[in-house]
Amino acid sequence: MTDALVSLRGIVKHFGELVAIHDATLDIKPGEVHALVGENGAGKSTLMNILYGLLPPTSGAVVLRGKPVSFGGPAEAIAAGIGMVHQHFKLAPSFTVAENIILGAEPALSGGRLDLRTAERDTGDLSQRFGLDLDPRAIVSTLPVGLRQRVEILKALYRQAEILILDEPTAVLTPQETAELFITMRSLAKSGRSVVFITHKLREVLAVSDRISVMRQGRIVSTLDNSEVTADQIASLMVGRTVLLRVAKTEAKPRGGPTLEISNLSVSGDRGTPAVEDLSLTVRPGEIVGLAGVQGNGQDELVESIAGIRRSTAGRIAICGTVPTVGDPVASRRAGLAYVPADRAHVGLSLQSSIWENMAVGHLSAFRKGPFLAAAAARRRCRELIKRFDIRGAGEMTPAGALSGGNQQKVQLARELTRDARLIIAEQPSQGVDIGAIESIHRLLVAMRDEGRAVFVISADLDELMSLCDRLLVIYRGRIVGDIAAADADVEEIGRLMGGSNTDDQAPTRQEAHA
Amino acid sequence: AAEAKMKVAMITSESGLGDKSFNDMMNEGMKKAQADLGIEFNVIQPRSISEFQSTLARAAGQGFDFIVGSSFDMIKPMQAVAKAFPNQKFGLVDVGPDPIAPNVVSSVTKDWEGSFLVGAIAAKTTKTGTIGFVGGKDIPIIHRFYIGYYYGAKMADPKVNVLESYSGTFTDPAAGKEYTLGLINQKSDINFAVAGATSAGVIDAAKSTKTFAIGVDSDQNYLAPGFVLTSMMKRVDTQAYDMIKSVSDGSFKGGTVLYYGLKEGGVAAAMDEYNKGLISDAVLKQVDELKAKVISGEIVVPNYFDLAPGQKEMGTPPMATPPSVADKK
Amino acid sequence: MTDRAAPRPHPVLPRLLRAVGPPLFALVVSFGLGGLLMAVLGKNPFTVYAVLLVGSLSGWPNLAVTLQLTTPLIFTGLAVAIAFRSGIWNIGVEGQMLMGALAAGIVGYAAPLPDWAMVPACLLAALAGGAAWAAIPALLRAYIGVNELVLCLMLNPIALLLTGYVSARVLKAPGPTNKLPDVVDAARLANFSLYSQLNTGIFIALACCALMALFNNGTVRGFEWKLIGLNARFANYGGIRVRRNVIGVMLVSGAIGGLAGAEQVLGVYGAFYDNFSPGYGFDGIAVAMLANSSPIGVLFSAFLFGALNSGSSVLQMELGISKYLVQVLQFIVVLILAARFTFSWRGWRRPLVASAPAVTLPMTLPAEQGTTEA
Amino acid sequence: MLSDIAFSSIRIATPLVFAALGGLYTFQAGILNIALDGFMIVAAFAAVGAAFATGSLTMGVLAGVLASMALAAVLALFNLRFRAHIFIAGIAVTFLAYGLTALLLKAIFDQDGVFASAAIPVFPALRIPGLADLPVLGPLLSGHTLLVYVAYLAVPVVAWTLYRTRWGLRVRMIGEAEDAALAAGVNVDAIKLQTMVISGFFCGLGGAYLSLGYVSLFAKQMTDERGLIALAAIFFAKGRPVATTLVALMFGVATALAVRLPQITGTAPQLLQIIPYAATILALVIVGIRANRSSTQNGWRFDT
Ligand SMILES: Nc1ncnc2c1ncn2[C@@H]1O[C@H](COP(=O)(O)OP(=O)(O)OP(=O)(O)O)[C@@H](O)[C@H]1O
Ligand SMILES: Nc1ncnc2c1ncn2[C@@H]1O[C@H](COP(=O)(O)OP(=O)(O)OP(=O)(O)O)[C@@H](O)[C@H]1O
Ligand SMILES: [Mg+2]
Ligand SMILES: [Mg+2]
Repeated sequence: MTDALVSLRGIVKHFGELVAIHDATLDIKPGEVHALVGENGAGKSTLMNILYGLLPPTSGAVVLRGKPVSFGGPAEAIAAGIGMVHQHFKLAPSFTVAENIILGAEPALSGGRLDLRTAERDTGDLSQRFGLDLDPRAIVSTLPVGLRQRVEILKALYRQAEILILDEPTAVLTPQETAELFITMRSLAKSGRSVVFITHKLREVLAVSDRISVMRQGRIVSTLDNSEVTADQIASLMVGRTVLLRVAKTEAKPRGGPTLEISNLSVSGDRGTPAVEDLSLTVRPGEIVGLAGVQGNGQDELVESIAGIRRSTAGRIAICGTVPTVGDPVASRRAGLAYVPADRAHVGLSLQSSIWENMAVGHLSAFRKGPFLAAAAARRRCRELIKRFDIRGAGEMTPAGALSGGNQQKVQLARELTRDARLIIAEQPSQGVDIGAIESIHRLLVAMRDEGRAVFVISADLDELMSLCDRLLVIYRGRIVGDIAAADADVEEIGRLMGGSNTDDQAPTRQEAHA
Repeated sequence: AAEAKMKVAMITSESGLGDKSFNDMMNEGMKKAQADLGIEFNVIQPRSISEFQSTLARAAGQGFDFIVGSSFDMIKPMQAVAKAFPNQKFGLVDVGPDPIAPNVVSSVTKDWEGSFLVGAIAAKTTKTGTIGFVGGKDIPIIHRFYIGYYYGAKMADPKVNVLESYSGTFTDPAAGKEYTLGLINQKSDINFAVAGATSAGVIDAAKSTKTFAIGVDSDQNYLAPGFVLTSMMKRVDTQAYDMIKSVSDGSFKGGTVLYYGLKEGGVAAAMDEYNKGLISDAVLKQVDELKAKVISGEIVVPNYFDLAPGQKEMGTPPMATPPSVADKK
Repeated sequence: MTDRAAPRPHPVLPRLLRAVGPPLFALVVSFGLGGLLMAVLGKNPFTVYAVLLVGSLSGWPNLAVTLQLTTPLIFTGLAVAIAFRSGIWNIGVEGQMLMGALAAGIVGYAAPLPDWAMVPACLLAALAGGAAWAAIPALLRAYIGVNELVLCLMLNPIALLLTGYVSARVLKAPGPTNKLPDVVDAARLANFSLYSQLNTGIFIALACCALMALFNNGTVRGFEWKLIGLNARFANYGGIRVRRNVIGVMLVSGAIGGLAGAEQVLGVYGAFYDNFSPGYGFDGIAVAMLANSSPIGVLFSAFLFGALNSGSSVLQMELGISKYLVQVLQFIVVLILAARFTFSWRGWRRPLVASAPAVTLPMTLPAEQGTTEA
Repeated sequence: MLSDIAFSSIRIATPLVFAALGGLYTFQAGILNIALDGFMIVAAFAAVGAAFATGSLTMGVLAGVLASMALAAVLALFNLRFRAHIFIAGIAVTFLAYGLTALLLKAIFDQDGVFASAAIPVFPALRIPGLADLPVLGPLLSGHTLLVYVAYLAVPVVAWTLYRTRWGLRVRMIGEAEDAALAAGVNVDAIKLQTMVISGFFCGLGGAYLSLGYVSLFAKQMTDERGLIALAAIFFAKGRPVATTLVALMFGVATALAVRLPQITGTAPQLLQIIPYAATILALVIVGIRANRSSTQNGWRFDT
């Protein structure tokens, strides 16, 4: 292709004996939003890391504006006009937005003096120009995920990126945030830049992209125009079979007293400010309750205090009728909790440890022979779970860090969902998981429900919540502001509640995004 | 001599060479013997007391004609090794009065007598009526210097005020200087340094405050000409030399203990071009009288090791023990 | 499923090379550098190395000395390794050793016990002494969050001064040195040879290594302690009691440090001597790091240190070489062994995408452990 | 008495301040630099050597600084290029430095422990005109040697480079989020190397001060673990320049007290010499308790 801004030609990438990318070829045209989809472990991130110079390809060529290039590192890729926003943000939390954006390309006065005023003005202007309003002086750690992502995007734009790679940017965004991101992506495309957009949410693919490339087993199996495909077609291209995009489940039959009962709970956040205030809720056996809310309204603090990772300042938490010691994870677990955290990199997994070790934690009593650890048994069980949860590209000895994002998520799920726990709390359960896997995860959660366990799901993805849950709670500023049966839930209303009643945001449609 | 050179092994204490004290002095003795008697010698520096015995034993296996060490802590190891190698000649300098083994000659340095001498000089020379003492670690050997110094000072001038302090290190000149300045700030204008390498800091302090320091063990007058009043020389070098000589001329007698005091010239106050005129002749005269009395036995300078715990007075003529001694013992 | 290339089983030789190669290479390089230095100082490197080798290894006397000097380093190295494996910066082993030694020294001469009970009592006292001293940083770290590294830096000199005070002013044995009275014969660990104070303590050291290896790889606690080192947040989330376990780690580490003291007092000196340690605690840090915190590795690196120290005195005896030359050589070896030569001299660049690290040590500043989420 | 204590506190703290300023840069860049003592000892040696040979203090200080920076570069090479763990590499470099200086002391000056000579120039005490006449402060602030003033005047400069320059921003960001800096295309290794060499520079001044300003002589291991104290001060103050300096000063005051108390109290020296360390721990605990109050984490504090 001559009109390609950048093209990847016959890229191959080996990790030891594992072949992650198999002769992949991809063309990115100027001014297009190019969606890249595929199962977990298909090779999307790896392929983009190669384009961004983070990984050297084993073989194959990157051709930029007709000239073959090979990047020694991100610096060179950046210089060539390529920017990337990773699955895990790369920001310095205790620094300001401006400082993070200008890092590496700082404006300076004579004598190397840092010119913060210019920096803040420029970043301010930039964010205005692309409609990503941000306070340049805000400390990153105080920002909700959506805004942190804007910082990442602005970082790339600040360096005049012609090609912007977004690796699963919407995984943790609320519908509002997603909508805003899409508008940004379109305006970038209109200004002649190219956007590569990795996602697992087909509706988003159709909503925002011009062309769609599907990866499977390290190959680009096909590249199509948005207009000529439907979600189901893409799905079957990815997985090689047709998948149900909605969860099939029966009416919930809650029975017995509440498994999780929270009354008048107050929790304060990292900086001592109240995050959850006088909050009460119950989850009963045999129902799936969803917690909807804009990121940063106290969800994290709420869940952490249930799990005993954070101390509550007031109120009562009861799991299976017992009240675990405040701030004691072991107590919460003993009371019968299984918990899938959102931050798998730092809380949910030990990336340096092997998969079997990651899976043994929390089940140690099962693998305990007196003081000794029955490692063989733990490995055997791990192998079974790897099969059962279809965790790809790894054996039980592989370090968890070597897994693809989605497969890491599956490791957490496999570990927690197999605890014989009465209460299951899942934060962003399908975060970074491909549609095939989402389907099975949802089926699993529904099965758990039908066994009479209580399931509590926290997700930024309204669609997921609405299709999965029996009951929806809406949290705003640390309080429950809505309790709706999923059956008669309506996006507009929930959106309004999430925004503190006065917003009218809603999930984007194709027209809006393109407008 | 035509026959093979005599080989000597010198084993330092754990503080090793560079202590500006008995180890270095012994080393001097070696060099002298090398020059005069044409011996060969190797210096061995164990890292800790725990290596004394193994070092001695290995040296005994190496076929040295003579193995000489120093430090009280080497007594027990040397006894063990000497027993195992009855034909090996050993020497141990600067230790106690008790014989060590049939094949070991040992020596006692009466450094308390030397300290007595410089104490007297200090007391006679001070303008402020206050003199000081900077020890290294708070250990008995150092106390032995202090008691002698104190006794000499009081003997020369009962009203003189003697300040005692310990820097807690033998290797940190800066600390030595800091402690000395502390004393000087309390009016002391002459400070006796008994602190290994730390002493260098004491002398440095004298230089920078235009007061006097008194060196120890070797002649340290040259370190700061005009500011080192004198040095209490402890002739460990002659001790080592004499022992080697006895071996080379066949007069070596194991099991004997040699004494090196004022009488034997084993200790002395160094006088050379560097401290010429710092001490007035009048003072020198009075000090020489005291020295004579010590040699004649009229004055018995107390040895710290002989003082009983809490002993009220010491030596002849009697004198009250300094308060710090009683609780230390 | 990303398919795998046809599995090509590695032939044995390359794999062997990969295992033995780097350390071997390191030794060669460092001895090369050392040789250069000697040549500059006018010594013949080859004779020096020959003497070093003979003087540390050949013949029972030399070997006995080497083993004597190895023993305390096994204890201290092990103590440090235990802590590092759990991401705890216990560089206070020197102080813990002193306290263990003092405890053993006191019980050893003062306890009115039947002979058979003396040694066990002293060892227990040493364990307690070391653990007690380690408890200070452990508790302050666990309950107040004071950085343990700073605490250890302060507590080492304090331990030295305190034990110095006790042996100079409180329990001093009459005589010219600051030491406690000799321990009773029943409390002594038997020596084997005139040539060294090598004593039965070495068997205790070996036992500790074996136990620790078993503990690390075989027990649930060992598993939990490793996990705490790799990701404390995850361990805490997973229901491992981090605070309780970290205190445990520190106490065990300190206790073993205390044993190092007991071995010196009961086996080598026969009494507590003020300031007896030439820095075994600090050497222990290097030993543990070279061993990559593995108990078996500690055996080897401790032996390397012991051999170099033992060879040192022979070099001084036979060639009149200064001990500092040997010290320099010793730490060139450490430096080179610590280096992870990629053998690819082109790549200045680090691996950019995280893969499992080769070292299980606290890689981050203690100040930064677990505070990296964006 | 009091003003004397204050005066000597300033003097005692000076080498700590120099070492600490050096350690600050590496600390801020996320490097645990344990080799400050090693840097200082080579500097102390080189400084005395050069000053003795040339009779010039300038040459002495220059030589000290260069030697220290060279050693720092070696450490950086092993840590950054050969990926040796910084901590063990630091320990090795330090003991290498102790050994080498002792060797050279013998080889060059034929001395085993101490090299002192009347030929070594001495930094004169400076009487600062305006300052000296101040009522209370005059006697404490005036009359120090040049390097003392350099040390304390360097503090704001260091703070400026870290917080006001482009380079300083990169250093601090590397310390907090190395991956972010890498992804932003910052040459992390280059900057780490620079911080290491700069700590070499300040430790060089510290060593030169020890051997030419504090005293005028070299003694093997004369740094006496001042580098470790400095490191402790840095951690204590979480790398903030002014706070770090204050901690160093606190240590200086405590030491000055410990030096003067024996004549007053007659207590055993060992117990008095504990004071500076004990005081530091006490201060740490007080600060820690304060910080704990504000923390909402459960049981274990991950962030100290
Ligand atoms: N550093 C690594 N070492 C070894 N294997 C790796 C490494 N990084 C990725 N892989 C493997 O390469 C394959 C592709 O991983 P990649 O992260 O590109 O998948 P992905 O398409 O991004 O999946 P996801 O949608 O879950 O993010 C996976 O099998 C993964 O296990
Ligand atoms: N799902 C569960 N329901 C009830 N009890 C449980 C459950 N899972 C674990 N436990 C119990 O809770 C305790 C802690 O479980 P876990 O296995 O995580 O910790 P452990 O390592 O066995 O014990 P510890 O954390 O005290 O070392 C164990 O005693 C176990 O019996
Ligand atoms: Mg990915
Ligand atoms: Mg557990």
